[in-house]
Amino acid sequence: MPFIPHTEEDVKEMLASIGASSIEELFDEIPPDLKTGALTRVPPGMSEMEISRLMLERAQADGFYLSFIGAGAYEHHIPAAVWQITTRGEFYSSYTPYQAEASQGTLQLLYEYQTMMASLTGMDVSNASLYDGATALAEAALMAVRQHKTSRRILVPRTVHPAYRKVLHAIVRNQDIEVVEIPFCPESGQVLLEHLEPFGQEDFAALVIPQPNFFGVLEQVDAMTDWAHKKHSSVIAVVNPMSLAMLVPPGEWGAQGADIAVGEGQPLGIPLSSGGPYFGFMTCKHDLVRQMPGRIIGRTVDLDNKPGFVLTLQAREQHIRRSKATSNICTNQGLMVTAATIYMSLLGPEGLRQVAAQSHANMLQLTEQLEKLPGVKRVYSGSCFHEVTLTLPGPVNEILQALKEQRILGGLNLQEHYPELNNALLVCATETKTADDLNKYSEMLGKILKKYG
Amino acid sequence: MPFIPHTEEDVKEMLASIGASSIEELFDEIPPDLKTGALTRVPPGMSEMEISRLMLERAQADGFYLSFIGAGAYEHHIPAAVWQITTRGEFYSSYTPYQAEASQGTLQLLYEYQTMMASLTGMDVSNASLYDGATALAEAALMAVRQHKTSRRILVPRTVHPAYRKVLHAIVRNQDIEVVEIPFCPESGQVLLEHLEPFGQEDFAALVIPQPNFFGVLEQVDAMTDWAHKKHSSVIAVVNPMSLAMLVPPGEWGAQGADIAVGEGQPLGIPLSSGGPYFGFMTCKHDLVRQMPGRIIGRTVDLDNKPGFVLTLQAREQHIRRSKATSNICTNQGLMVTAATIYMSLLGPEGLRQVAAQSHANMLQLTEQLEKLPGVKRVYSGSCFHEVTLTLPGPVNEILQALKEQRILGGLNLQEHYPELNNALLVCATETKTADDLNKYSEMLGKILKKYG
Amino acid sequence: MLIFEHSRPGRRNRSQFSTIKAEKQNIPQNLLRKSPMLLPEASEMDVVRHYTRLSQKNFSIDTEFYPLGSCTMKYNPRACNALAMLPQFLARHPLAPEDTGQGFLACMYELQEILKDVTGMAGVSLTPMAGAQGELIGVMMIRAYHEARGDKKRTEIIVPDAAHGTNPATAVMCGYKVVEIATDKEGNVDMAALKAAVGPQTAGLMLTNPSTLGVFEKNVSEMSRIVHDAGGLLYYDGANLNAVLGKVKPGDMGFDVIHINLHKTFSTPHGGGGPGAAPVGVAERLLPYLPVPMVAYEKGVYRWLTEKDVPHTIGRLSAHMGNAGVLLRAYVYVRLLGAKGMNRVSEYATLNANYLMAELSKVGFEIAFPTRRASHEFIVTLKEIKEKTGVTAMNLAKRLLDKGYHAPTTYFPILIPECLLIEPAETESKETLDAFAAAMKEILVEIQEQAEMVKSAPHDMPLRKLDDVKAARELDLTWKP
Amino acid sequence: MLIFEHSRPGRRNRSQFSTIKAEKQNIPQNLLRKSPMLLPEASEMDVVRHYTRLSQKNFSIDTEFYPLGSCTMKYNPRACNALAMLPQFLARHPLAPEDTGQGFLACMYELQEILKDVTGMAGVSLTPMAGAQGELIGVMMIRAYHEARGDKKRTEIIVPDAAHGTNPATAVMCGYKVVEIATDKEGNVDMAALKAAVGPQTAGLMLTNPSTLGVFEKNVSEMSRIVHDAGGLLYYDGANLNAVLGKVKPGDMGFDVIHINLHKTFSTPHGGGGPGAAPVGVAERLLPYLPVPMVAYEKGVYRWLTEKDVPHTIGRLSAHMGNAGVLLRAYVYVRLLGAKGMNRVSEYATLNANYLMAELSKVGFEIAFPTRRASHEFIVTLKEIKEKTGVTAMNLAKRLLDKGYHAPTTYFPILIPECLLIEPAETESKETLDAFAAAMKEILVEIQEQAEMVKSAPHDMPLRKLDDVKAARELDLTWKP
Ligand SMILES: Cc1ncc(COP(=O)(O)O)c(C=O)c1O
Ligand SMILES: Cc1ncc(COP(=O)(O)O)c(C=O)c1O
Repeated sequence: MPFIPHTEEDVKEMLASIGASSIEELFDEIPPDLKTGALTRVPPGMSEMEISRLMLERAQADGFYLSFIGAGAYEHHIPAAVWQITTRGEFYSSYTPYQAEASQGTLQLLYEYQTMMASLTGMDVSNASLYDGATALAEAALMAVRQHKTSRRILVPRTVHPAYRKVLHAIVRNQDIEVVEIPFCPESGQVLLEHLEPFGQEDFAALVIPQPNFFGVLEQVDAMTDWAHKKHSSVIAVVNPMSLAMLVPPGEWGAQGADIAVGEGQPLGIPLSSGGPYFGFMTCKHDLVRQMPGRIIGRTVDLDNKPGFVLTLQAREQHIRRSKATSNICTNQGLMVTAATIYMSLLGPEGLRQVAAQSHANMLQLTEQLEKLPGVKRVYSGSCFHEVTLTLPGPVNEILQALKEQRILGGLNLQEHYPELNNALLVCATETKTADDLNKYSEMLGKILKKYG
Repeated sequence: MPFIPHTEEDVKEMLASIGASSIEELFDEIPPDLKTGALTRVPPGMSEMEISRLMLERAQADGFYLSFIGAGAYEHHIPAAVWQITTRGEFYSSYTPYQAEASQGTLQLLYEYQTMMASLTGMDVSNASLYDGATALAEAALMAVRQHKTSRRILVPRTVHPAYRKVLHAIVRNQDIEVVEIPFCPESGQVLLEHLEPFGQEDFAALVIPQPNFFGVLEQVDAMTDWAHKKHSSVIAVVNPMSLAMLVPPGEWGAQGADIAVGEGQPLGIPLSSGGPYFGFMTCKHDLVRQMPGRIIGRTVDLDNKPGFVLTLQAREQHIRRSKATSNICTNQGLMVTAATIYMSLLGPEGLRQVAAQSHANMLQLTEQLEKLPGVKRVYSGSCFHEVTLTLPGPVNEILQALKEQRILGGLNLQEHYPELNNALLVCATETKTADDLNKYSEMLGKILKKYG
Repeated sequence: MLIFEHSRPGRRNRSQFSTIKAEKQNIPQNLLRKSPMLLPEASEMDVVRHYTRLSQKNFSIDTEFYPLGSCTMKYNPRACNALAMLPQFLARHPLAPEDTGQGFLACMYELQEILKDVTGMAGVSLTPMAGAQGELIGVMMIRAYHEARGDKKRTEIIVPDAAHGTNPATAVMCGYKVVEIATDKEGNVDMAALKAAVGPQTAGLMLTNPSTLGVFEKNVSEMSRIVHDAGGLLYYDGANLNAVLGKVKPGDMGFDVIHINLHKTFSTPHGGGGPGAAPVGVAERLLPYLPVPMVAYEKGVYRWLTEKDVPHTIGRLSAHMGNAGVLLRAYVYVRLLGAKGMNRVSEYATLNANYLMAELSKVGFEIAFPTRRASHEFIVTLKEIKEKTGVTAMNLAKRLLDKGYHAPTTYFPILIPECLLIEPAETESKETLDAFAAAMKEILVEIQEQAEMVKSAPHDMPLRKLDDVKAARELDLTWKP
Repeated sequence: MLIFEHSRPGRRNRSQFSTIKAEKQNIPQNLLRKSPMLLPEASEMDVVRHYTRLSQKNFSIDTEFYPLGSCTMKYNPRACNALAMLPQFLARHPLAPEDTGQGFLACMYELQEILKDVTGMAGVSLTPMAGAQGELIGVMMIRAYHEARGDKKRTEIIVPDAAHGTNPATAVMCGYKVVEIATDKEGNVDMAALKAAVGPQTAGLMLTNPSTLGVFEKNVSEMSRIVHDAGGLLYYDGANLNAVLGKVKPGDMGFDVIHINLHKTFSTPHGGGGPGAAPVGVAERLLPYLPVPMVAYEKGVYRWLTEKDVPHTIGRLSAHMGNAGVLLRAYVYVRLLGAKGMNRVSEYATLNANYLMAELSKVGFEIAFPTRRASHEFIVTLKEIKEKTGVTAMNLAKRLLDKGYHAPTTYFPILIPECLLIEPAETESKETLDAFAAAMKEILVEIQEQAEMVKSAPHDMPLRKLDDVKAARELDLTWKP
């Protein structure tokens, strides 16, 4: 029996101690008519050798591609040390650090993580993770509504990641919160004050500001922040943490800074792996800390006054406050945060800055090369970080298919999410792309586009 | 500077403490004419990201094959736990356990390893590894000569792995030791007493007995062992440790058992990786322990009488005995032995027996299928473990080439090592081969052989 | 020492730096970051050494017995980790076309099918990223169901007082009022209380079975009838599925929706706080509302089911498909076990729990429900001990750390005073349970002979008892240089 | 507890068992094993837990500063491990055709070329599996050279008394007589002794430079001339190459043959005792004797050079090509560093050694060669301290363990009484060196104030001082049930 150590003799002795004659007898409190459990559609067990072979074959069938897809999940180089340490049994197989004295490793790491994320986003405090960027946005909206007390309206630009908006909607809908979508400028790809103004007539709890936005474009965050604050509403920043190595952090937006910053932590050392596990981060201003969902670690001392770390402010959480908790979240994404902390430590401020700068430069270089192809143009005039929206001179899906045959994933077709965007492609280049890679892409695309010339 | 932590300020302070004005000055005792070091053919440094990409591309270019090559290095399934634990920093990055109190992890593991290997081979004691199977044989020969005192002749059947014989020859030659090669029976593929007899007229220090031999054939180890002992010579067993889960261990050969057992440890959890690192094992009878080369770990107690482990019998070794040491070996293959110990623990006696039995059964099954092909025959009548020698009805290299195009590595051409063996192929099947694999091989070979039909 | 204290201005970890200088830059000056980032400037070795040493300060399954009730701390097979981390799986972008991920999607599809069998449900979606999100999604489906029928007066969710905190918290996140009902002396839901609570306002009942009291709800069929008769739906919190895996299928007990904590029953790692994965399964009538994406298999090809395929879906609860890597680990686990292995999980988990309960009882501990069978966990209460000696459940928990055992869950469920919820899990051997029982017995003697020593435990850990109150009062949540 | 003590008869780790029963069997009864194997019967978890916990009992580079002289304990980059363990590299059979391993062979070829540059030698073979085997191979080539010229009267190898034990042991394994020569007061080879030792019987001289005394042999050119004039060859023990990497090339110093410990200078891991890799480099005249296989690059294709290509080769010293996986790690390391990075290694290793020497001297320790520069290591002698207090180098070493530092090398080189050979390596930071110096200073105070306490160290390790004498006298080398 895989992973069950009992010998026949053990079982006999144990049953004798219990005073039962068989293991089955231990289930005698279950009404017999409910015992219908036999599994009929679970295949027979495999040996580790067999499943290894199967998984290897499946992985090889999936293979590798030269990918220029971003759209919320980004390919970055992950130092080998990150996952070699993260998967050490002591991190990998431990539980949430309820017993502080037996969990100082995880607790101290999380405290370090909180420090790094607070600094990266320019905020005061951080929690120890949420599920992903999208749910973090939803939690932030709930926080803002709790904080605002009178309004249950959240303003969300259409430049926010479409999946995030869907998740936000799905989660807050049940609490009678109204999500209002704000249009954007079709030239710059940004939300301008003129787009906001009409929505500011009525009270709202928060304005969400994405930076960079879904089109890769940088929003005018200062103006937007100040506008919302003037209306006595909160500002929720949705940011790519990698971009913050180059960009003004949310804590410094406008006159007072955003109130809450959330985002997808994946760019910080987490593999793409088909979408997860990633982690959502959340930082905020100090006065919001008691509204924050999720675990928070604090530094304290032991009986001998030696410094140590514990879970703190647990009174916000479901296991203490139950129906009055700030959120229902319990298990979060601890191991991902472990990896992210090691990732940020290995890169340091200068390393992170270089990754961001090289990604940005690669995006500019690629855009330049692609724009030389007939019929390829940038859609928006706003500056970009490492992603850009282009129009192609033909049907995007067809062109992507042709690229895929060359083992290139050319980007994301935007039409599905923005029906008004015809033949628009969202393309990303991170630091992982070499000059050869960029050339390969532009040459291949050039060849393919001949057909549409 | 990769892996150098010094800041400019550090350097300044350190030079000041030393009283030097530059780092270069620290090299001022090197005669200037010798300072010619600048490296001109070492390429510029790469980032981890760049070298990762390069290595990945090279690895993918090499790819995977369905391999039926054995010949001293065997593909077995390695449980995932083996290398995840072996590469933990505490094993991976520690030194030889000279400071026992700070190395109990490695020391205890090695003591456990010694216990397992002694039991597996049926011998009394084990060292903590030698470089590989071939050098272990050479060390065993040196041991036997030291023990015998009068003769410097070693009898080595031609059924011993050709590379082992080469290594043996290269190493012992300089000590005026004569290596005498013994022929074998061309029908059974074994060394028979009649082949030994002529070489027994003169004194010899040891007879080497391979089990299974290079052709995959099982030798008549009892008779050979007793024959050598009757001549007051030692018996050196060269064994595949995996086969010992099925076969009589060297310690039980003949009336008294072999005196020394050596072999290649690779089958016990070590990846093939183009030939190394593997490890040589060596076990022997108790009275030979002081002749043994390499590290040996002993159990003892500390000042409080708590049990613990130390390197022992160091007086045999070069760092104490210098020119009178039993061998010059110092660094050995510790990490490989770590993996092997975990491997053996995970499989246990029954698991190891199953791997051996399944390998053996697969070899029989494959042989049966291949022998159905016209012109394919077993060369030798002796029983085999998991490798078999076959003749093909055409030139082996050409046929292997055709198989390779189907991503099958069909085995080893024996002609290079045994010029008298025309069109002979050494084929191995371990437990890793499924029925489908065996079918694929026999079908493909069948198709290819049509040409020679 | 904190990682920041290993930092020196100007220290560089060059191998992570680009060898080419990024030339092009086109970001407006006012958007460029000027303030420094408080990240360590450390060498690779210092980082590796720091986090390797930190890791050694943790208890974990790979190093200690961890009988943490309700958490199912079982062994996480190393093969699951290795195979989920195959480079192609790690490299795959979530938005990559489906035909570049047929291998991966095959695993996901098969896992969906397996979970249908395991739960006895008609449909499964893999997206929830943890138990609490599974609950949220489950209750959202209940709500969607009532709303679709125009049944808008159902405003309450019934939750037993023994329930995990996520249950009431979830109900509130879904806009429901929580009605708590009591537990009877035998550890079952008080049927009178249930009957009193149920009505036309009842949207549903959330139930954990076996409950967090470590016993099987004997009246579950009756409860199901009562709630269904009132028009409510039944939610099954599958956190304790390990206790009945392959014995009982929640679908057969009349449940309409279930979440399964794969990070418990399917042994994906807890990772010091996650990630988890908690697929939801539903009965026929909730099928239209399952969250997307799901995987379909049609004409030999795997593809995602999206809003187009499931028009009444409650939507998306994750930016992508949920915790794919966790699901891969669970998939490998279930394939290793197979149908028979899965069956045995609950048998041996139950055997271990009942054995340890018997042994601890013999040693002199008070069992909370001594007349009941333990499910895969059981409760010891120190109520009397505390009254006599002042030693609390938490004191005993800390003393266990000294003896090399992780503490059981303490003070949950909240209705049992001074409780320890003990779940040994099937992967532990009799020797380990015996050694644990012996340690518990030692502590019992210590409580009698040196209560003060026990009260000030731990003593043999690197740190002594930590001051929670100070932590909450003088908040120190980030390091300041 | 030993792994065998976790064993129970009949316990099975099923996931490692075949799911199909092996039916066929055809082994003669008399060859079938009947006796049991003493391997543990344990669950996967027990094995993982046991070895994870064992590992935590080790000091290692990843957890502690390890200033072990002559061993070059530097940081082993994790990327080297990850990339050498790419699945295709691990799966490749050593006898697989060359065209299925062009990627692997490219790395090996480039490493050969890089090592030629580093050593200033004309040819390199990668096969030696550790330093001692490199030495053996080197001396075998010297012997082959003399023999090829019919020069059979050369029966001696000269070795300085400071040499590592492998040097004399190797010479003897090659059938030579060892002639030891003395060291002068400054730590150089005594030139008079050398001159007296050299003659027509001299096959060669084995020299470590910088020597194991931590200093550069000033007269190396002169020594080279003397030996060469007498018809002998010069062997360079490259164990200390880290001290002069990119500064001095042994080939330029007149050496005929060298081995390079990649597990020192090229930072492949020591693995608790290996594996290493120690390629040999040779000057022009020894090229014909290099061991096979080597890698050639011809017309865009990599191939093995074998006995056919190198007819005068001393042959094979390994069943296959040597420690390929270690060579891959070294290759990745050198590519990460590049030419400049390699240069800096010796600079910062030397800086660290001289700094620590200066600091320890200031603290009050006696330096063995105070007038000399340290190479990448240096010697502290406790001769006086021992005379005054009875505290030995070994006592101090053990006390360092208590303070969280691995001990330096003790009692080597043997000619310096009560010595500690200290090599900090370039990967350690100034803070670590300062902390180490502070710990050493503390111990100095302890020696003065509580000598007995120091003599009975360690005190804070899981075990106290172990009884070596008992271990050797009452041999217990295997566990008995
Ligand atoms: C009974 C029960 N329900 C729900 C949960 C919540 O699951 P998760 O932590 O995965 O969100 C838990 C987890 O501890 C639990 O024990
Ligand atoms: C100076 C010197 N020479 C030779 C050797 C032997 O090298 P290896 O241990 O790799 O055989 C060592 C290793 O400690 C050494 O320090």
